[in-house]
Amino acid sequence: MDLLADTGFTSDAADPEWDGVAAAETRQEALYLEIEGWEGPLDLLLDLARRQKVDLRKISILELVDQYLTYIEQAGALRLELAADYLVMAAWLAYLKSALLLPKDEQEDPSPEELALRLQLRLQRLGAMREAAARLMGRDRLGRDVFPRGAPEGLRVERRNMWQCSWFDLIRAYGDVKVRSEPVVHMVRERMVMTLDSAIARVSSMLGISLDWMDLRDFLPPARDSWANPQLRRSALASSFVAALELARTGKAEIAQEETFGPLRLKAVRA
Amino acid sequence: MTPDEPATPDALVRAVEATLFAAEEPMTAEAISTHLGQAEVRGALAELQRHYEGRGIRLVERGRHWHFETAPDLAHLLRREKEELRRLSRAATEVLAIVAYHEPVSRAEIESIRGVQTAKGTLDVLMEAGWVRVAGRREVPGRPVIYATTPDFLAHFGLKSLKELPGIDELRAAGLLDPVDDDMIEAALGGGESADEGEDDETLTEPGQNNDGVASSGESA
Amino acid sequence: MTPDEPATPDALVRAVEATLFAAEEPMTAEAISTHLGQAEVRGALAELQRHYEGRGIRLVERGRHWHFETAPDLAHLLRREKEELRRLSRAATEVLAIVAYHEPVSRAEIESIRGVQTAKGTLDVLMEAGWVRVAGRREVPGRPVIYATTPDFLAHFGLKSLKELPGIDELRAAGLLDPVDDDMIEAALGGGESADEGEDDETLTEPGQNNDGVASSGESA
Repeated sequence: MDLLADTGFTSDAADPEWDGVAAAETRQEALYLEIEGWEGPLDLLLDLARRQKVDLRKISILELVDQYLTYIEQAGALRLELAADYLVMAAWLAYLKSALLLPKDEQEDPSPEELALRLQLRLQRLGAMREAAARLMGRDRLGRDVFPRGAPEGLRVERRNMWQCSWFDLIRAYGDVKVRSEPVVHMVRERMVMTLDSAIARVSSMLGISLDWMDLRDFLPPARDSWANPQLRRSALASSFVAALELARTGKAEIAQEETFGPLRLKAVRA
Repeated sequence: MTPDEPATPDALVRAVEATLFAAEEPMTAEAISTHLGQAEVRGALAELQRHYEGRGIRLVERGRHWHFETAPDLAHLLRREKEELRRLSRAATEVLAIVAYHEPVSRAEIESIRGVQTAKGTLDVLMEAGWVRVAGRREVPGRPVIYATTPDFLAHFGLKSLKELPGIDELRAAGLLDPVDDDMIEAALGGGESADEGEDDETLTEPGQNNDGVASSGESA
Repeated sequence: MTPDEPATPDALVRAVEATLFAAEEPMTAEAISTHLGQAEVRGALAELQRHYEGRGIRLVERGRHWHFETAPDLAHLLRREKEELRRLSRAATEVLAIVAYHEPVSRAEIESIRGVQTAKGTLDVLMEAGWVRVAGRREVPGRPVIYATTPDFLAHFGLKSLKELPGIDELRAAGLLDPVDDDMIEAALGGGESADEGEDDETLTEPGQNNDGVASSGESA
């Protein structure tokens, strides 16, 4: 259909601003060719109705139906491929026309008058929206007729953080740091230990005095003063144990244990 | 304000004036108030509006948002500099009018009024322009998406609210804005299934595809 | 123009006002004149300038170009600060406490005390909060930056001086150092996960990994 280009086929998205199909056209010839210029049967009906040049409320539906049917007939005669929806409307209007002409008592519900009225209302509604659109577009429009400030400075809201921290959180954080860091930083210096050397010296000198088996624990310094510190006692026990192993390795002492986890006993080896 | 308006506006009026002048977007009274430390600004807005009456620029309220704009009678002086607005298609202008006068409306309702299917692109164009937005779904079977206008729409067309739409009261009084409920004509218009309000993206029933019988009857009519 | 300026400006004044308002760039008098069909606009510019004196905006001429701008005394309205309350992170709180107890301290010293590396951002946050400041450099090789607390810090925590911070003994008495013994034992026995608390930073020292000898000695003892 080459006609489409000329008639401004209305594919919804891309047609130019409407300047009125009806106004542009008077000759019958052109009318046939414009079938694609209408947006569907209702659009065509509205256009035909407007040609009656009366208020849509006073439009003669019978006359309108005749016009539509004539139009469709002529378009068909020109072998235009009429869209099916135009033909459906034609069929319905033909039915409406015959119903309107029938004697009143043979009518169904809803009555043809009622249907005609509804069609009229539909045309009015579409007509009203079409006019409203035109009036809307004709208003003083921002960016076309009235203008906002060309170069506003702009308002900036700058977010600023208000940091919050309670006194208790601060103090507790310091406590946590101290707790966490003390083993790492101070462990070696502050922790009292019995060195291996002193343990070897103590164990070997005590072994020299005693002739009998002695429990390893008896080699520990008496639990008095700082030696009462349980940590130091653990250290002393560990060091004394290693000292005992060392003395056994160099053949200066014997080690005996009756059972697993039983007391560990020590005795000097007499050369 | 009477003609004997003070030569120098008070501090709040000045602050509101400066804020609205500097703002890049129209502002609600609440936003202005927030910006100015919770001051009550309505009086100042009214005074400013009066002050600018008759000047080359004016203060207007659009959908509860306030902004300064040039006086409409000076359009002829300013228009030449500005590039023309993108022209809307006839379909788009109609759809826009239907959304504005009937909002919120579903696409099926728009189509019912126009008597034709509306391409998805038409609503997209209006949404892209910032004049129409999706306003939720209607709680009926199919939960169709419904559309409404935006504050930008009011600002663009110079409307304080939808109540100022030209002729809206008369149209309402004449019943022309009532919901459409007319299955019979609906069917005749080829829309067919008027209940078919479902998703936008699906093509509505292609009219007259299985209507060969009817079509030929129409031809012979 | 006298104070009895006419309530309604004349057509040319209005045109100039609207033109400058809508202009995207400052305009020379000549450009305005050209725009308005060669009208003589200097009088109108002068009248507008007088009119806007004392208002929230004013008309200014800069390098022969005219434009509207916010009145200088209202410039603060263009940049409003919004404050958001934010809680200091645990890492930042610890660093703050260390600075308070040990000031002035270098970052390396803070890290050494915390046992974890301290992200630069942590100190930045404290400086943004206004509680910590750079207090010079330590005169040692590398000249590290040292940090100290600010008067705002004292004010925020309600302290007259840093001496009011509780001492180690008071911390212990308050039970804030209680976990010490447990931790030490755990570290000594090879449990040693106690330092694994850093949110932002890497653990430097892995305590108590080489104590197997002691453990086994205990077992066989």
